[in-house]
Amino acid sequence: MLKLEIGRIHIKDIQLGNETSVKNGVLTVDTQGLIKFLREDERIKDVKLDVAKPGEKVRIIPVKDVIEPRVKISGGNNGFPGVTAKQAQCGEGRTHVLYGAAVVTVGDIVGFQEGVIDMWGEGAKWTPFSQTFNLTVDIQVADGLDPHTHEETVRIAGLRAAEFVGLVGQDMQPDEVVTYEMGSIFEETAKYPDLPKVLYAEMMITQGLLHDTYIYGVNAQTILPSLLHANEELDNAVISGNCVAACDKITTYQHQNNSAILDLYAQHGKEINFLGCIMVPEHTTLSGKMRASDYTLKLIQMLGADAVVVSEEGYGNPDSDLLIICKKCEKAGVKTVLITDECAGRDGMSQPLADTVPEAVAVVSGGNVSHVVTLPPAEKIIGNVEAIAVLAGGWEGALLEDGSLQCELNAVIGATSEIGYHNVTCRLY
Amino acid sequence: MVVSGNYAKIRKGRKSMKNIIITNNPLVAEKFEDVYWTDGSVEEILIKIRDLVYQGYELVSHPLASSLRMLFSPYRSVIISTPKQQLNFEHAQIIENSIIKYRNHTSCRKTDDQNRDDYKRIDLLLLEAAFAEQQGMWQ
Amino acid sequence: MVKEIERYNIPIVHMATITTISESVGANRIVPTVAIPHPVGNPALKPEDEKLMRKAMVKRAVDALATEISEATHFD
Amino acid sequence: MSKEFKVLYYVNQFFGQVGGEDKAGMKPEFHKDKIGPALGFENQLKGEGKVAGTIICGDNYFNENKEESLSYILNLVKQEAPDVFVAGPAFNAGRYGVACAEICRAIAEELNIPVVTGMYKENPGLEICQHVAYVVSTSDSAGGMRKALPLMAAITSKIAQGIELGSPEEEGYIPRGMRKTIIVDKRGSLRAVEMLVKRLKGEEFATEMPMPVFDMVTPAPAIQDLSKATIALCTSGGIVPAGNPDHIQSASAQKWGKYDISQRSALNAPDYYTTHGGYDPVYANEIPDRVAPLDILKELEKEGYIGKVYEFFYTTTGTGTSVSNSVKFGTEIGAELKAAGVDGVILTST
Repeated sequence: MLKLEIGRIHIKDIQLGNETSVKNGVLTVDTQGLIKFLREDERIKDVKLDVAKPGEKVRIIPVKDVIEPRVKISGGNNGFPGVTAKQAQCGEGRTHVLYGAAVVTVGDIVGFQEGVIDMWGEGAKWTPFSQTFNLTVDIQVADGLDPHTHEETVRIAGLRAAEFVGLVGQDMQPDEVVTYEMGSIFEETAKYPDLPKVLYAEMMITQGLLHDTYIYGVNAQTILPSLLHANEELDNAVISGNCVAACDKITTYQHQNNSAILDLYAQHGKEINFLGCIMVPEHTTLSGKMRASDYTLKLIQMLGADAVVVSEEGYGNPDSDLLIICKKCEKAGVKTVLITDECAGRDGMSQPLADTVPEAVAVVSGGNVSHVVTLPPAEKIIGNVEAIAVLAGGWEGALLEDGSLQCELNAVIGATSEIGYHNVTCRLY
Repeated sequence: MVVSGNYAKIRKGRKSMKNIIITNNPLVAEKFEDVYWTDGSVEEILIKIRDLVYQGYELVSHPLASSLRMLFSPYRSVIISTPKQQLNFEHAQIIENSIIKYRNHTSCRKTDDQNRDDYKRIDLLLLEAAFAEQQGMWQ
Repeated sequence: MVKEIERYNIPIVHMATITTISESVGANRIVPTVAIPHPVGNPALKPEDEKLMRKAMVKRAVDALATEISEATHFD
Repeated sequence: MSKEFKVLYYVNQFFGQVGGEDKAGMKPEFHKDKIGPALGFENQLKGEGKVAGTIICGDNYFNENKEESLSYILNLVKQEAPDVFVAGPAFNAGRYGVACAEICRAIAEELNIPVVTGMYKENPGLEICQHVAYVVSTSDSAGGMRKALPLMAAITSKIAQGIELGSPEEEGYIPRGMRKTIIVDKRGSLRAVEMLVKRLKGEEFATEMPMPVFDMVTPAPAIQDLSKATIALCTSGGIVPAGNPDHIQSASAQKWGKYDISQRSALNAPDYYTTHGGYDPVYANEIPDRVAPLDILKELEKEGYIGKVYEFFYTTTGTGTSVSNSVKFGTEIGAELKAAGVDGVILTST
């Protein structure tokens, strides 16, 4: 039904320059060209570009979003359909990605944003984006924008920057091509009649400003749980509009490379029959939570799935959704594996979950959001030094004498990823 | 209902009192009807909600936000509905667990005073989004 | 607390409002109560009626102690 | 190794080679010597540390004179200032286990000295000290001594020398309940898919976030004749005498209180009120019997429906979820009620 080829152009270094090019794996970004392109949006007053490479003593803060630069070669539309491009079917044709590069948008919409990426040392261990060659895009918006417009401006600028840079891959020969192909549920089931049918339910924060997710440009707060082909999210259908849950938000980059989809795909036709993704909104109201969980189970049952992997986004009220979905699925005989993170306190001695259901028998933990890490002073800061003060002001003694600061993992981008993008977990000691 | 302490009951207009907002956010008190406002802390808000749930009120919105950063907000607004005859056990557990979680995260944190205005605004926007969630519902 | 006391082989009855918690902490004899702030009372009733209700409830608890059971049992 | 580290050791009368059950009433004694398992333990330290002394106490004496015994032992440990305190192993001996556990907990919490002990997984002492002590998992009888001592010694050496301990499986201790954040080879999503596949195949899999398990207790036999029975009243609703003389905390209390109510006919205001911070106190403060119905029980006593209301009433504050203290409280209160010959208990919760 859908066949997607992802052509990876390996990026091994990044620099700013006068034209955009990739030579021997070195990505050069046309500084003036990109700034001019972004400033076509009159709401943008100023753009500052910089690069951050793995191992450099650089700290990026506050991070708004991370996006993978790509270009559409065939099928669909270039860009993000429904957002920066006209509507088109995502998930088919060929897409080239600058593999190893990332656009990191910086800029605070509200003063309390955190979201750190350290490119070196202790901090680098805790974020997957210390391993990418990052183009940082720091956006100053025009005065007097309301917060919604401000957020939208920065969100769109990040996507457009990724598009601008990604375009360089258009005429290039990728270093490798990965193919994702899956027929209709009936075709796949006919092919693998004996394999257990598995769905992926991806919960998304959908609760208002700074807490939004978009699918084909539709604010997912307004949707009923929707079925996506496994290829769509891997091909720019889903973008992030949230930026206050640093450790467990799903950045746009992580939607484009959703590890849960990729790891389920890898087992398709071997151990499982992977049917697709249910996109589940996380509502604020309890009736919304009941509706979304009922609807999710109904889709699972309509498709006859035997099992489901459920991933969460955020922390706090979404924990309720996760456990309600788990409870309903298990009671209906659907084997459920959850991916979440936990708060076991700074010393790790608290109960990890305040909410518990006995049905949650198979849970993957992305780590303790309150785990304290010590970040040594950076040689260079990209973004807003004030945001570091927000971090350092978190509690008494957060700022140490030698300039190091102690922060909880919750401030680090992608540290406790609940789609299982990172390698952190908790063990009982 | 019992209104104790420094809770001020604010009602504007004549809308029926089906939903009540418990808040310490002055922007919310200004904008909405049927608000119980207090100048207390978020913890006090949560405790007030717990007491009301024990009396038979139900939660309409979840007591906690969906991001860690909003757990550090000094402002919080939660929607509850008028009391039923029976205590809703699930809601009692939700509010109890929310209080535990809230305390877990904020016990050794300083209040983020610098960004109070931003927190006020975002809390208001999130509350409005909650109201927009089910537009077809008879209020 | 319930099950530790019962471990001494003394029958114990748990009077609690949220009976699901009561079960999860291992209570075997459970008497559901009125409300969390006033488990064995009801301020909405007239004092005489409240007294009657309370006495019936406590009697139920005492009777539960004198009832042989083999698994967690609610005495409503 | 620059300097030998110092260990203080605790054993009961039996392992202290004083005697059996007949000596279980002995008071705590301190010997500047290695006695019983302390000797074998020190050999396992391979010269890196030494046992500076052994405390011996009778199991019954400890359990019947807990405060006094603890204060004697705490003082001693404070003076001797060992690097690590070691007790047991207690295997499946209940009273010995509880003594080791109480002592370990007090030393860890009050003196901040690391503690190591050993127990069988069903020893009632385990729950008391598990979260503060490294408890080596032992067999249920003293036959497991030879296996337990090297593990206890290895853990002690590491702690004393500031070497990071490995996982419970590697070191042989029972998990303390600490959630340690670590970096592993496989990303979360891959672990999730592997867990799912195992589950689908019916193979064993291990969740990374175990839900709390609630072990159940067989129901105690019913009271045969209520009219002759002594019934005790307990509450976790925080009803206390005016002024809260024992300063019972308003939430997740650290202690419980007991009050003589033999002369009272009710728990009425203003003599009693609630200190519980977990619910709106208006109704309980108006009529505290709404939480702990002493008035009705006394009426039933008068009518001869029950034999007697036990002369003390027990109170604490708790929420349904705070586990470790409620275990301790239940164990302690239950012991008193058992000793007093109470036939049945009413526990009210808010």
